[in-house]
Amino acid sequence: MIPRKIRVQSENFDAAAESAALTEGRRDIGAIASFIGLCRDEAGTLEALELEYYPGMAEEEIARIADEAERRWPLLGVTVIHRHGRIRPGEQIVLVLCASAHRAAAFSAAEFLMDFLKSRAPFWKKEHRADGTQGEWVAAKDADEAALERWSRDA
Amino acid sequence: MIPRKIRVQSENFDAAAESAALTEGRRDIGAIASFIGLCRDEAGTLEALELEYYPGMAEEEIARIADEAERRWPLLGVTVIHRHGRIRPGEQIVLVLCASAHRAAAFSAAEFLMDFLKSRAPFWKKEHRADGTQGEWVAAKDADEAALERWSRDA
Amino acid sequence: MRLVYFASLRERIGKSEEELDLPDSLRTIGELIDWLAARDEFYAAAFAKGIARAAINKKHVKPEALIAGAREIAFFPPMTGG
Amino acid sequence: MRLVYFASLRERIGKSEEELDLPDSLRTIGELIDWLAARDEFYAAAFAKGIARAAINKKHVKPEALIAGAREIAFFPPMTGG
Repeated sequence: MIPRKIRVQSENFDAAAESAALTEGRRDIGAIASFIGLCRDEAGTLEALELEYYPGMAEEEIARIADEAERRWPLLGVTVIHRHGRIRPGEQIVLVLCASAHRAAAFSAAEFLMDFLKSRAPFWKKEHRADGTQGEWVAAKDADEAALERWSRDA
Repeated sequence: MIPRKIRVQSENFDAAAESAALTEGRRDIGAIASFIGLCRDEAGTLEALELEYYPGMAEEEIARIADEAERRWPLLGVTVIHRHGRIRPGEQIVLVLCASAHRAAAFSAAEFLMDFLKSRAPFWKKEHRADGTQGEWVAAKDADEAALERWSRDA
Repeated sequence: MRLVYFASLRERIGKSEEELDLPDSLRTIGELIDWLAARDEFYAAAFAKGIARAAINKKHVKPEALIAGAREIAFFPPMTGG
Repeated sequence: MRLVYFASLRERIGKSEEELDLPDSLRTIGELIDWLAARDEFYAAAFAKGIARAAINKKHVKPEALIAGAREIAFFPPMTGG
């Protein structure tokens, strides 16, 4: 069992503290690939995003994705934190950290986790517009579904 | 011109502060991919790495690699910090941060930068062994040279 | 059966969860979707265009999945996390 | 010409830099390597097995690169940064 931390929370997260926790006391980790997803203001039109999620399933589904990443790459640690609730432009939404002995595994696992989080973890984003009009639910992108394809080719 | 920071230094770096500097006041960044390379202890056999570099050329070559990354992907910020001198197991060696609106560009650029730093930036690692014997210069890996191939296919 | 709804489906149906007695004749998720969509115009709107995805007991399932043994069935649009 | 050496080449040659008058007949990096390797056993060891990489004025060059106009020529083994 490698160190694994999965959290779904409304509070912000401290990427540096999470990274430090992953490497604390370790001398076998040679590579940490990380990803932070942030809320963009869409050229000033966005006031905030409201992130809805499926409690219970979100954590379980992220764990299933992390299980698969650990099967595919020799990881030494995985952290995934995904926020829910109201998030304003410039704020952090999601953090993925993957530690490994070498960089290729760390990078691939981090990209894999992000690709599957996007299209498989039960989160939905609703826009609140800066002009006060009713926002829309963000539509899923074909490109995100297509991003999953490459991993099935690799499998 | 996007924000770019390139440093070659003996001092340690603060990845969180660098990441915060990259996103400070920005609301157009949706993705930050980062990579930290650390010194491994090679199952306890390594006392330290000594990193030698070519002053002047190291900074220039990293800048040329960053130029190429900026040509290939729509980046919103790039930070590269590479340490030299004596580095002990568990310590940080290199940091790459790539900011973009979307994750694919950020991830690809970070991997591209790391692949080219490994084989093109003028740094050389010498091992100091834990048992006191004379250490060897770390040999370049064929896998690192091969990692560059995929980028020329994409070009 | 406990049914839960999220995001645009929740808004169209007007509730986030409900307990419903399902006819024994319903075997699959696809059949359940057709049955729900026939209830009224709000359910019909929620399940229109075939965008609904489903989970049984908090695991993704396909329309042909059997609902026998389910404790909780969830319906939601394509996910947009990350 | 200012020549600089790094890592294992520096150790084998026993110095990190030197100024050398090069014969006018030397045109390329490859010819310069052969000329240096013929100086003594230490240079020969440094340039053995063809591992030496070169830079002119702090830019990577290939063995066929011309040395005319160079201010500084560097020799070093394959790089192991990152």
